[in-house]
Amino acid sequence: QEQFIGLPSYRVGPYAAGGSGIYGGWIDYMTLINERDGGINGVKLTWEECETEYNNARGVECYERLKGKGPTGNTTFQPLSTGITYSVLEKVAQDKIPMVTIGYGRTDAADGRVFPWVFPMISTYWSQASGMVKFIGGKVGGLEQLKGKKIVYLYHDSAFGKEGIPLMEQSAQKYGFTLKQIPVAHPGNEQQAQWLQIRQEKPDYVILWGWGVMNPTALRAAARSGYPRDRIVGGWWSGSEEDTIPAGDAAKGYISANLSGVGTGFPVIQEVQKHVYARNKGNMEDKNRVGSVYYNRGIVHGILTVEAIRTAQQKFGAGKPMTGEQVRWGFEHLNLDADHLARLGATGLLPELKVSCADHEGAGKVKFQQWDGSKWLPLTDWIEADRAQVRGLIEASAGAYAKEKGVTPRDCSKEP
Amino acid sequence: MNDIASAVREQAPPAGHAGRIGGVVLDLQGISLSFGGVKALTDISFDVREHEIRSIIGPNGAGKSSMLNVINGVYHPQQGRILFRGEERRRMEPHRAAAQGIARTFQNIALFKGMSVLDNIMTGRNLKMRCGLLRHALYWGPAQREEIAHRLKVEEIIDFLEIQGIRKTPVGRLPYGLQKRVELGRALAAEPSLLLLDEPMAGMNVEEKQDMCRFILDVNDQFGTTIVLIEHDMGVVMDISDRVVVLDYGRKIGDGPPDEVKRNPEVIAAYLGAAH
Amino acid sequence: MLYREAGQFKASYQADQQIFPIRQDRVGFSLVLAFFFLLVPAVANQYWLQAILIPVLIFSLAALGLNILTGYAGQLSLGSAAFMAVGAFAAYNFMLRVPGMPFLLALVLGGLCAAAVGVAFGLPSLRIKGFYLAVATLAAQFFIIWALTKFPWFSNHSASGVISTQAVVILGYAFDTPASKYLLTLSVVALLALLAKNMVRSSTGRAWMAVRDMDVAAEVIGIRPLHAKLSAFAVSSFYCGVAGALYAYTYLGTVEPEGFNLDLSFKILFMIIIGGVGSILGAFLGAAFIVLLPIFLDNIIPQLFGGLLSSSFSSNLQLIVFGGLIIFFLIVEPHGLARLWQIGKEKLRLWPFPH
Amino acid sequence: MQFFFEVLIGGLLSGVLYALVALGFVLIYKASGVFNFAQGAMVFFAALSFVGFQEVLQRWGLPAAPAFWLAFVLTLGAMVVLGILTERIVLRPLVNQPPITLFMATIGLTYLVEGIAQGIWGANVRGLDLGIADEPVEWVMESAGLLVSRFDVFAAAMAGALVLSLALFFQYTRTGRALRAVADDHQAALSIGIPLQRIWAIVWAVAGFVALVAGLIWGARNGVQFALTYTALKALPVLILGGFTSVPGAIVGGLIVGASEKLAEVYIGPMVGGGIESWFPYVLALAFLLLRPEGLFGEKHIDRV
Amino acid sequence: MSTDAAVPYLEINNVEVIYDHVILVLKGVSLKVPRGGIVALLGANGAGKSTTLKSISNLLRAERGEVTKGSIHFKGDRVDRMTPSDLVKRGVIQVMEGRHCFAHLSVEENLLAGAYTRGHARAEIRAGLEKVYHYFPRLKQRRGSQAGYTSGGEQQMCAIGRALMARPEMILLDEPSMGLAPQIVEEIFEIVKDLNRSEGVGFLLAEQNTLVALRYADFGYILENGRVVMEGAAAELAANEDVKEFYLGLSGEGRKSFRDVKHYRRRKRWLS
Ligand SMILES: Nc1ncnc2c1ncn2[C@@H]1O[C@H](COP(=O)(O)OP(=O)(O)OP(=O)(O)O)[C@@H](O)[C@H]1O
Ligand SMILES: Nc1ncnc2c1ncn2[C@@H]1O[C@H](COP(=O)(O)OP(=O)(O)OP(=O)(O)O)[C@@H](O)[C@H]1O
Ligand SMILES: [Mg+2]
Ligand SMILES: [Mg+2]
Repeated sequence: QEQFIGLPSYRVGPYAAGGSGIYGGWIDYMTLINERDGGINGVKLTWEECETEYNNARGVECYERLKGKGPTGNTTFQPLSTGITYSVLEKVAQDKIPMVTIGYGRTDAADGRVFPWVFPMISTYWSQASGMVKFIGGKVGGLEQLKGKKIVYLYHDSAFGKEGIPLMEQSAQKYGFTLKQIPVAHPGNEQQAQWLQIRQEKPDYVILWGWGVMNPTALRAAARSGYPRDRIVGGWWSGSEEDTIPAGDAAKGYISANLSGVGTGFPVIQEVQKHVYARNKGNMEDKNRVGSVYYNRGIVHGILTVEAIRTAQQKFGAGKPMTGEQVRWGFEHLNLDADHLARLGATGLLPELKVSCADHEGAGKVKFQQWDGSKWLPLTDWIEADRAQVRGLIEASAGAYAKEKGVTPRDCSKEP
Repeated sequence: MNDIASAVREQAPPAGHAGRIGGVVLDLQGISLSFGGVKALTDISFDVREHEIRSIIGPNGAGKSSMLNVINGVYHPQQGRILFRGEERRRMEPHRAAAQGIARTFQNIALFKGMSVLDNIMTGRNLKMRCGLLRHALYWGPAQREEIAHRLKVEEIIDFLEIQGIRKTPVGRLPYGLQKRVELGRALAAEPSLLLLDEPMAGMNVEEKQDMCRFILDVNDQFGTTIVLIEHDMGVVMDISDRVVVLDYGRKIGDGPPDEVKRNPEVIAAYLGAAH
Repeated sequence: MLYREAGQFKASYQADQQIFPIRQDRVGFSLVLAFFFLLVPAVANQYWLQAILIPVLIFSLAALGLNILTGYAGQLSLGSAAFMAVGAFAAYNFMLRVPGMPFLLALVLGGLCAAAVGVAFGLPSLRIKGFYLAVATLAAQFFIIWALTKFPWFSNHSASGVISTQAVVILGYAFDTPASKYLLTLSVVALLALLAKNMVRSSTGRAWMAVRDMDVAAEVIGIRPLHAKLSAFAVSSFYCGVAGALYAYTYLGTVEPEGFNLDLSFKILFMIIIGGVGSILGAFLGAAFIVLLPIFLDNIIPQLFGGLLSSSFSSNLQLIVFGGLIIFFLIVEPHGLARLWQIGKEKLRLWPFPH
Repeated sequence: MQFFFEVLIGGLLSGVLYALVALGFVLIYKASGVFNFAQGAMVFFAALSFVGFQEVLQRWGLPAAPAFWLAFVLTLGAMVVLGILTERIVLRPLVNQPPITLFMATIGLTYLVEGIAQGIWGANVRGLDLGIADEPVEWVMESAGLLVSRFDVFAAAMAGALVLSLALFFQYTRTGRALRAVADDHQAALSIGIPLQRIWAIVWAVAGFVALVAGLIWGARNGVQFALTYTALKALPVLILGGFTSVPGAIVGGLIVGASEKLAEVYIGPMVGGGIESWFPYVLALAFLLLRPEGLFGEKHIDRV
Repeated sequence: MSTDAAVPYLEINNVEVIYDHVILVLKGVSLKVPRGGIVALLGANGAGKSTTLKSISNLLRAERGEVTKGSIHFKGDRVDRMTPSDLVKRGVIQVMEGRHCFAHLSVEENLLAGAYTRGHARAEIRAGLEKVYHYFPRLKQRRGSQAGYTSGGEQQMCAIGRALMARPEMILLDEPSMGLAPQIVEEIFEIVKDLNRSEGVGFLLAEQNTLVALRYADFGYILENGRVVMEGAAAELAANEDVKEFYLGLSGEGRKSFRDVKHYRRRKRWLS
């Protein structure tokens, strides 16, 4: 009895640091389930990695290659790359394989009526942006205090970097702050010009929507131009150890969003240490990275996947391998309340989550954390995005997609 | 130009060759050319008559190749006038010169190394081909007909130069002497009225030189092509040219029929040496 | 002595100028065509069609385009992916904005847009040569991707800059299965390959090669270098553009500008160098090699070393082996796989004698 | 005006950093006519090996300072070995091949080096501290009110020293002359007894040293991670601007590219939506090339008939 | 063949060369150069003269050619596995056909590069330079110009001068007379003779200019289609009727004018 999960991973090239952390955590969690529990109700998890090098074409190849493996075929596809997400978006619906994209991918896919097979769970970019506005509002003494303030949105000049813009613009209007957008050309290893501009603008906050080497470079450049780091708020792809360590002292005080908790303090991670690493079955080459931001995000991937399968088993038969279609149902009915999280030992590691037919995001929350010079410290509890605002944007965008593609959205009241 | 090779075989060179030499085709007046500090040519004037074989000789570095480069527009002289068929030009682009019927070969072989002999010679006919890119892409009808028509001409040249056996060989693999012959073929393919040959016989043994001379003379006789020839082999130059220009360090030191030039003391001192 | 041309005489130049003057080649090639047109769609599974064959074909087309520019006309370019992007986005916008636009026409128009852009970026080639030109073509690569990202009109104001292509329908027939998409791609690629072959064996192609081998001499025999270079840029970009449109329509379905990044340009360059610069067959062999090798390694290396290696190391080992094989093949045959094939044929012709 | 100068100076200083990487390219191109695409990977490899050795040595209990220098020496050794191996495995069998083939081989080498680097040292992102604070030089700040980073000044000085010594080396030494000869014509160089093998090994080792210096400086600036390979992209426009064959050209090209791209980003960028740094240097370089096709200081391509 | 009492300085035995793995060019060539001898290697275009020289100097590999059979000895040592650089150090140097100067180096730098194998012996190198300038005054005039911009003849002198800078004991000279003015050709052969006499430098000359070559050489080989078809003392060869007709252009009644030669005259060949 096996449940197969295809892992389109990347462990070489510029993305390797993130990839090895996330896939390491994820695989460790699945190992934990197998080792400790003997699988999900006795169904062992099996997986196979397929190196994508973060490349769309190779991702598609991996998708096709993994599709038919295992007794029930690949049952969930989580490419960890927006490009690959887009490339297989239509295929997953045809092949009936749910695709989970946590913290990346197509934002408007959170509208489950239009995208039944895609699950951008926990938070989308717009939730993140909204969470950031709320966080900064809190810092300045309430959202209404944002009026007249100036925020710089420093972004990676790419589709990814521009994701936050619509929500930021809307919020700027809504709350009356000035938004200044400054792009950084890929790869962003030189930001002299941008930070001189920022120095001239004297913004109250800088939102850092960066990627890769752009992040430490930004922090360095900020330090050099004397901009206080604790007024830079990064996104969750700008908030890992990989982003701060290279910046050295310059990163001290820097704040970033995250969609998972940080550190080894969670019971589930202790369990991993005990059942996996103590038995020498850990996937991380560098054990010190257990508990790091990306690693924990990988654990979250593991938890969500396993719990979706468990949920599906409850409906379709415990102890049996689930098909992709059944797992999709599991995702759509995933309900991780506080109790459930506590049972998993993951309280605080991920927010409470309730996915539904219409809402594939499930939580829309972010946490903020601060770098103390050597590690990330939690700064806030979960902050919920302005869900109405986010939802509005999502539905508009999904609606446009549905129209362009001629898709009729599901009627959620009729869903089982 | 029907089967030149066999035609030539039957025909001895016409006796009255000198009689066919016509008026001035190319007139160079006061040409000066320098590169930075180096004066390659200083105030050179000479002319070339229709149907003649005009040789340029001179020591190494005298400016002979530069002279050819001036004639077909690769170099632009700082001073002087060039009259080609009575038409004056100061600045000429090489492809325009080609269009007007000037073809040439190069001292250091300038064949297209990646192509076969056939293709190399076919490029010589590029100027005469009319079909455009789209027709070529389709290759059907006019393009193919044109291709075959020109292929016929090129095959005549191949026969003429007796290089049938290496038609499909990439030129890079050919020995030097054959490459020179192919280069001549490429120049001939354009059916030029003025042919500039830069040391076509360098690196050949006597037998091959004889062949090459034969080709040059035949071209000259058969098509009335005017020929400007640079050559270091005095035997060849004295035997086949009608008139000879002698350059030395960019200056002209002699001009006239071979016999006359041969006796010119300045030429002997500068170039021929006592032996000749 | 199976492979010999002895006894095959060509009575006309027409016969001599065929693409495959040797009978064995003609037969072999027909068999290959039949195999790919008839047998493959019938027996190949979706994985092979969708994940291997279609991309190999599309990359072959792009490589063919680059090969025309680099291999035949001698202009090294590092911007092919950008021209693919132009083709993809142009085709998308034609389909989107012109009601009733037939797909094949959009494909051609996409290619033409790419050709126009290609010509614009090819203008400096008259003065700039070799690696200088190569680096200069990076301007095209970065500028085009920047422009496609920067101006939302190109992606129909999609928030993420991603376009998802319209359904492919030709004369009422919807190409929506892998097999039909494969056949469509194959037909387009085969047709364009034929046209390319025709171009390179006619005076256009000879002008390109002449400019490549020695542009001064080419000019002296009356070839206008600018004309030859620009036409090569145009044709090359057209091919890349069509490849880009196919990449979007028959392969991925959705594309974003960043998908056409420098890496992709390089990949196409690898294809022609590994396959054989200045060879049509080389474009196909090279594309197949570059697409298949990493997949092969990804399958084989974890199996060979199974538990011995950590997954990171096995991924890195793939990279190492890939790089090593590229070098190995270059050393074995610097002129690419196509040349290897040719030498093989030559040996076969002499077989069983070694020389 | 103040702001203008700040941008200008910042740009010039980052230009020097670009030049540092460009130098590695020039070195190899000048000596073997090879456009070494692997230069970026070598920078990455050098920096990664350096911090890797440092980590290992410190884990063994060596104090920071000796660990730093020992790691430096070890990395230098590794780069020399890499250079020699490259010559052995890649270049030697490819003598006299067209430049594009050699170029391609260096791309293969790029994969090889990247794979080896990450295979040995892992994919972790690391910091690198050279002990030079990246903060404004005070007296400039006080007297002129300009931000000039101490670190950048240090880097510029390093680059300047390297450029000077390399330029002298090429022009006036026997080996330097042999290098240029090799670049012109492999076969002729062989024929007069220049030991190509040794020459190339030397050059690649020196290029490895330059890569190490570049890797340390860039690594200290942005962290040691895969993105170091991208520094090569920054060096390319510098290279065409200055000329592939000119050592001083690398510096001048670097200064021009650095200053102009920053000024353009600040003053032109906002008009077109910004992010023009990605292509502006290339377009600028292209414009220069139209005037001088061999770059500002490059050797003229000799083509005679 | 006339017997050579002297020890063969350079001896190549039954050498076979294949290009590109398939093109067989030399089909077993054997020849000898005695100490201090000048030996001419004659033959039509494509006979394999250059290939023979390159197989000796080991430059074949760079053209994807290889010696597949046979052996090459220099002063009794087998040298066919040596690098060109070691060979130059041992005193064997080739002047390649078609000049091959370093285009971007000045003439003088070209010459200095030729002294690479001599290490840092400055005074000696200066002396060598002076000697070359003495032989080729024209080079002295152009010493500062980039070699790529000098005329063909100047480049040829530069290439020969460059080889001399290595103080070789044996020079493989590939078509030295090509493209040179008659005076210079004589001069160059005089230099050859001079070097040979005063310094005992041996020469293997691949030459098309048979007339001159046989005048200066002691011994000659005629190569055709990759095989040696005739060998003998230079004077003997020059007297041979076939050689006279095909290589010297002399028929019964002396030299014929080039204008009068009929090109349909079919050649007789020794082989093929
Ligand atoms: N690199 C190569 N690849 C393939 N064939 C070659 C190569 N070099 C030479 N050949 C062939 O080898 C044969 C001998 O060439 P080689 O250059 O030795 O002749 P040669 O006697 O020196 O002639 P020439 O007098 O023209 O210089 C020729 O037929 C030539 O086609
Ligand atoms: N493009 C150039 N740049 C600089 N100098 C040049 C150039 N072309 C020719 N020269 C110089 O002009 C002079 C004449 O050269 P040219 O090639 O015309 O001589 P040549 O008479 O053909 O000699 P050869 O018989 O040796 O071929 C030479 O000194 C040469 O160095
Ligand atoms: Mg000349
Ligand atoms: Mg030869």
